[in-house]
Amino acid sequence: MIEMTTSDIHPDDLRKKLFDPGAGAYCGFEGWIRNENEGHEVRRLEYEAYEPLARSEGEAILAEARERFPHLQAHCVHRTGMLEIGECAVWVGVSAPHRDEAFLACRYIIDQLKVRLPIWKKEYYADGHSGWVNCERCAKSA
Amino acid sequence: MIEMTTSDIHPDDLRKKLFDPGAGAYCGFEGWIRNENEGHEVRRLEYEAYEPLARSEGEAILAEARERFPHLQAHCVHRTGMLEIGECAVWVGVSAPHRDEAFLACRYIIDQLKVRLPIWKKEYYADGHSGWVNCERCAKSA
Amino acid sequence: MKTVTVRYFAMFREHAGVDEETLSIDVETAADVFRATRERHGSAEPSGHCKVAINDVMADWDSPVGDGDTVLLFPPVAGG
Amino acid sequence: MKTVTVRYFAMFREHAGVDEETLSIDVETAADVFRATRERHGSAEPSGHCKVAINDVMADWDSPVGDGDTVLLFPPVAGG
Repeated sequence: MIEMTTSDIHPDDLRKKLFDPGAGAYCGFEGWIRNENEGHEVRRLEYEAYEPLARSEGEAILAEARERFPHLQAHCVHRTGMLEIGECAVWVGVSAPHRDEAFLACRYIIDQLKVRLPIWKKEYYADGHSGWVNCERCAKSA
Repeated sequence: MIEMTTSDIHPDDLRKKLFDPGAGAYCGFEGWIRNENEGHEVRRLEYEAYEPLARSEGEAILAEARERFPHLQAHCVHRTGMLEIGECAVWVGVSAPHRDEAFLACRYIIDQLKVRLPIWKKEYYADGHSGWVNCERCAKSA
Repeated sequence: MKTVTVRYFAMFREHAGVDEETLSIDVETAADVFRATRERHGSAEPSGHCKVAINDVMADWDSPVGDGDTVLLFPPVAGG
Repeated sequence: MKTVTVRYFAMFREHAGVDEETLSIDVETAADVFRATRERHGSAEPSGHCKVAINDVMADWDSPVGDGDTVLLFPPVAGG
């Protein structure tokens, strides 16, 4: 399942949902807000999502992962709104019988989420400017 | 740093040690006790370690990971003693600027830990028998 | 002419200055809608890395747009 | 003859019936110690997947063993 939230993400509570007596491996990924992007000092990040399609596309990605890797349990949470340095913007957790599929499935899910979910982030820089990430051409045309 | 412990592992507290304002990605791996191995129903697992060498070999593996992936923060904990189904036997956590190196470093560390640390596990089966994992030939010669 | 509601997101919204607007335009496909709004708001953004949905379902640029449809214009995404 | 202390782990300990023992044996290398203990305890375990340490440092099977050394015999490992 995918959740969209404006609150803190708590990985420890979330990973418990993935417990399965047949699971020997758990892999978790978190995207944290970092203080730098492409040479710019970043102060905070604002996430905007179009939730109806973020949810349906997220569920589609999780279903694809479960199809590729049998016996997988997978869950993810994405935050929206304003986030500070060090906060968790996205969490992906998977449990599987063995570690190979746990790593591969977790990686598949986060890679797909990043390019397919209708989510945008705006960086607020130390110099007072701001900019939409991945949107250099948009910015030029503004 | 690598820790050896006979107590519960708490990933949420541990991952906080890896916080770094320059880290945009966190990858965590956990090995859980599963209820089956090679067709045998497993009830619990007993881990034995030779701690002096498990620590020094673990530190060597973490140092190798840091050398391969700059700006990496990495930490791991391995349990010893008797563990029940679903308990966490080993935790590896890494934070890094980007997700590619976070996944690769985490995978490198767990793969190396599994084959290099002087740690052994004995499975206790539902049928009352027990056996050392990875030690079929030893068992035959006993 | 068709009545089409266009919704803008992120950079596109800031650029258009509105969340959504309803237009009477002569269009066949999602690409036509994109071009019309680009001209309307003076943008030169190519559609290459952008995405489009029609009535809350992901679509292609050559998907047909009907009278009364809502077209969602997504600038390049950057989740996580 | 050298005085060598041998420590056994996991399956090797169960098999030998002791944690460690001190032997007076005619050995040059870690492999010689492994063979001597194998004969002593009637095992046919090959050294291929096993590991050895001398005085708490990982060693090779052809590493030399000196008088008073402690040799640690590790069956195949299975951490995690």
